[in-house]
Amino acid sequence: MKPAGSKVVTSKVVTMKDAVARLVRDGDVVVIEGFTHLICFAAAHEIIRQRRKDLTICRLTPDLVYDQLIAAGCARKLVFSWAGNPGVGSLHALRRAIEKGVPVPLEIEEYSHFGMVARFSAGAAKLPFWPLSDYRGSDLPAVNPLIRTVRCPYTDVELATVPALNPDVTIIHAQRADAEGNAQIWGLYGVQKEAAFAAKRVIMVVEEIVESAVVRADPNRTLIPGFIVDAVVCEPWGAHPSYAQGYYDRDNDFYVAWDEVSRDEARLRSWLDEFVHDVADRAAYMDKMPGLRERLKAKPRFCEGVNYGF
Amino acid sequence: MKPAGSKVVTSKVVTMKDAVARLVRDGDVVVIEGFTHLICFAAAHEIIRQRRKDLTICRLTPDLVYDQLIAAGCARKLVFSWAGNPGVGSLHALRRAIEKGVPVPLEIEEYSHFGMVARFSAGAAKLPFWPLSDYRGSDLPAVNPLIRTVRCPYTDVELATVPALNPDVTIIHAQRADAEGNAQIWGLYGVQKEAAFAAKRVIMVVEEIVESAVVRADPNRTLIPGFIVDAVVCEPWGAHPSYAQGYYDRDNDFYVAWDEVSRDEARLRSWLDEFVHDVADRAAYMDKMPGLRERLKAKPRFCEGVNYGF
Amino acid sequence: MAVRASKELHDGDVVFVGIGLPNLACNLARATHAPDLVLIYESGAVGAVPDRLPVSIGDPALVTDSLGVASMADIFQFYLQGGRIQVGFLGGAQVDRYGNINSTVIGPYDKPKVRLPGSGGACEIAIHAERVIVVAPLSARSFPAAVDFVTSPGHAGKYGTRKQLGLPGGGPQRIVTDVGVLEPSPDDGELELVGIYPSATVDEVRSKVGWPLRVRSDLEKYPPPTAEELRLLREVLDPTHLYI
Amino acid sequence: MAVRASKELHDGDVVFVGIGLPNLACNLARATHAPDLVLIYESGAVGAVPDRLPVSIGDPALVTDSLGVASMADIFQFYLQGGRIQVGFLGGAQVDRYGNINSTVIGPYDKPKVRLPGSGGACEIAIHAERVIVVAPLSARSFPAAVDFVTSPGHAGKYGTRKQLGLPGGGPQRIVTDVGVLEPSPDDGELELVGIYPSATVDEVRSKVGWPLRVRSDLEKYPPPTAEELRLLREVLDPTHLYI
Repeated sequence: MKPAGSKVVTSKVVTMKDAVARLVRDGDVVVIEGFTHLICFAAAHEIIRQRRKDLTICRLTPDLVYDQLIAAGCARKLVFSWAGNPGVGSLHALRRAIEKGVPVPLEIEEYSHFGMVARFSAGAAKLPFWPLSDYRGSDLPAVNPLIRTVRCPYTDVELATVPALNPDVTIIHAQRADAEGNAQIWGLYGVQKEAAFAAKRVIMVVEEIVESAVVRADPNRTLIPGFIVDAVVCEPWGAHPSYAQGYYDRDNDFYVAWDEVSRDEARLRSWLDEFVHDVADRAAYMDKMPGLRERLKAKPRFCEGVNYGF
Repeated sequence: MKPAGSKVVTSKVVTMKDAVARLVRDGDVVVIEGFTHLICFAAAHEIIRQRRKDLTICRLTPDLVYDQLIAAGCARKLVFSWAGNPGVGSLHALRRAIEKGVPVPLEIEEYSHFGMVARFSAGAAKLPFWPLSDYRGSDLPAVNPLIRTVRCPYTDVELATVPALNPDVTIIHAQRADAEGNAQIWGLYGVQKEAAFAAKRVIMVVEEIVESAVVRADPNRTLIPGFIVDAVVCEPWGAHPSYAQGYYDRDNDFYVAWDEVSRDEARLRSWLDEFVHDVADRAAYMDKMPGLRERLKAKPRFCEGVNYGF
Repeated sequence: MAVRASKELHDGDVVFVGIGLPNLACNLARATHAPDLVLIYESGAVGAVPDRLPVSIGDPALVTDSLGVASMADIFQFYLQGGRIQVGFLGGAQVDRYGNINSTVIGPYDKPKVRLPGSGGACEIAIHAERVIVVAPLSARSFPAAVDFVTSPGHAGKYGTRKQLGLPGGGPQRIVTDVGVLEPSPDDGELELVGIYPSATVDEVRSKVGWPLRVRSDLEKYPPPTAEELRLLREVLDPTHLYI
Repeated sequence: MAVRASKELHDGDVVFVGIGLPNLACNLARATHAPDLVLIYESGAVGAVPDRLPVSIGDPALVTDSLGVASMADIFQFYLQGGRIQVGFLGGAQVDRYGNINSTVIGPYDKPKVRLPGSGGACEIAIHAERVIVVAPLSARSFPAAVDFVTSPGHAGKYGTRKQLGLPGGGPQRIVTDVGVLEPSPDDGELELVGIYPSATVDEVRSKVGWPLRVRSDLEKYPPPTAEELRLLREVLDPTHLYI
């Protein structure tokens, strides 16, 4: 029988510019996931550059990536579960948008982490809701009418529910994928798999595009199959200031420095001009950060392989 | 800060005899999972040797492993979704028990694969039920009153439900674990993780016990954390005639030969005497199968490691 | 049947494969007109390229060199229920007038004449796959007007039509047998003869079906398998004649 | 606070760790009386042994050399909701008389005086962990009689008691502050003073709490941190004084 290991017939590889132009539209429900790890800032910057509008942006932790999208006026609604700059403080652009409607008013829809995870799980499983034992005794359901209840047909116990979340487009960053988008991730998984399966369209951004044979050599590392992926973008350092295990460390200094940048609206606008609007792509962004690669490049800590023979 | 990588304080390593004696009790709901891959026949044989009775045994595919338990009279009820000898035919001991009550009557409770997967998922998540879009138009709910429905609080659509399955004990076979039971599996996962988390007690049987440092070198391979494991048993070839990817191949000849063995009740009894009752343990069982190791030992097909540095 | 079934597959299809003939058909399609089929097994192997004919759907050869491995929870929830599977293959001891399939019992459930293996993943494949291809040899016993037990729903039955039940998948779109191919009528979902092998006659087909079989006016006559197809099947794909 | 919180941990506990002081407390416990703590982070790191003080709960150092990595779906469903977590750590801007915690808003939800980060995993930790340890400096603003918004349920509130609500976990069992430790009354769940640091007085503690604080008759006087504990914290665990 014919082994088809290394054959690549349909390459989905495109530039970030083309991927965003084709797959992210004004008014879309957009998800850029990744819990601390593998947050695709490069995609957010391209969305800002292409001046998308009226997006509903969803993430457990809006983080700097959505603070920037909000500051640029791309979003009209935020769906989230924890909005802060981890270990640093507030997300100032987000707060300005909520509190003062600057640069545009921002509607919010709020869950807990478990609620958001459950929304993505329901979306991925094409179930209209997901049951969870949660929210009893909390004020969250009182301020979010989409948190409801269902009665168990066996125990008659009442459980909380959240509705499915099915983004128009989910953007995932991974360490590597082949040209068809079969993507491998190690380190923290977050809710990347659920967010990808829940989406109508998936953009897979990777540190490296590898031969299919590399993916096939270790199939248990594959988190997302290529057949649900619409575009593959090779964007080294595309997660900075987030990180990619085995590739580069989190830029904690950047997160700390962001507090001051974002506190002042004018300063944040000029940051966006300098590092987003006035650069063509991620490579140009990296050129503006001399010494960054040396400072954050991962040290080698390779594990052993395992035997897939039989 | 102190790296604790290789320290092992509480070893849970025991013999199969001790594990079964301590953790499997008459009348228990017992699960030995593994979908084709990593089915722990060694544990089933020890249960037979210790003459456990009145067990409710649950598995997606009863396979030869439960055919043997049933033939030995250990089970009073079977919960399942596909009962056959894959690619060969019927499970004859199982059919004799259902049709003629030989050696003891066997009650059955039947789902589809998805239903069984969902039952384990609910058990693992400590939810009383799991919703699934399934069973509409099928006669299965008509013969299993535990398949019920729930109404979605968002769409008013009716969905099927199955109740949680929480075994008294789940037995998992894995390629390797450390002495605390942190277990790594590659190749097919089946529903091993869900079945383990659903259980009150977990027996982890492995081909190799390794230093914690081996597990820690590649944490993304860990499927089941040690803190939910009660006993760790090192039992090389413990899955034969099932297989362990990277260790040994499936013994397809054995599966074919089983058809004749199990078709005849007396012959099956004498097989159980020879290969189960009259051997002390798995090592003695393997001694009775000269040439087996050479025939089935896995060829090397090692993958590369990945970088966990930062 | 394997050759005919292989032609039902389009290049790039994501296919939920069973063992035996469906597996052969998929690998024949992969070796001929559909090199980019994505083969998914309910055991969790995704993008499998087995280098031997797998005896079981959990064969280790399905994992080695595959594109990925998924837990069965993901396979059933995210792949199948998630609507990501284009083609599902099903067999069954009985197939009826409306494409309902029985793989559970012959006779009454509580006192079966023959106890069959049961659903496995068949019930949910029939509900969720975009289209289902059924592969089964035709005989009056196997194709009654109504099955004894509906394991996997077809186009209509005592619980209603697929539309009334809100089933997301397309159900059995092609029933590939050893004498010809049946397809549901677009009107009422009743299986009709749409194509026939050169070795068979319409009367022969009719005699092997438990209801008055309608024949499409544009009945197709299939060509015999080519020498190359037979060579591939016999020498490359199933050299030990496990299934053919 | 870090020293006191570390003493609340028993060896072998499976602990859901937050960042900052809870992380310090866990690592101090691990370096002293509880070497076999299993540290789990909501980010998915299981059995983490970070070789630097993590700034975020998703730090790469939590993965390297850990025992395993779980998806967040598994963390919340199988670990937390599954009842596998013994200890959860929570902070919060406000803690009230019954241990309800607010990390959502000060003031009304629709027109907040201060918008806080929100629940994250706090709501479900408060519901499911066997026991919750709250770490927060004491002040009248932070310990009102009733919180402005219940993010994470304590022992009683407008929706009922834990028992009435059927909450599986034990709720906030110890509230470790900078002047002493509070514990819920076994009778009605109201927080009471059970221990005090050598530098503090009962009157001082009472002045920093927004309800008439009951004091246990067997009030414990904690010894000051030992030189070794301080050395570990300052020189080994947080040498750059990120948190202390």
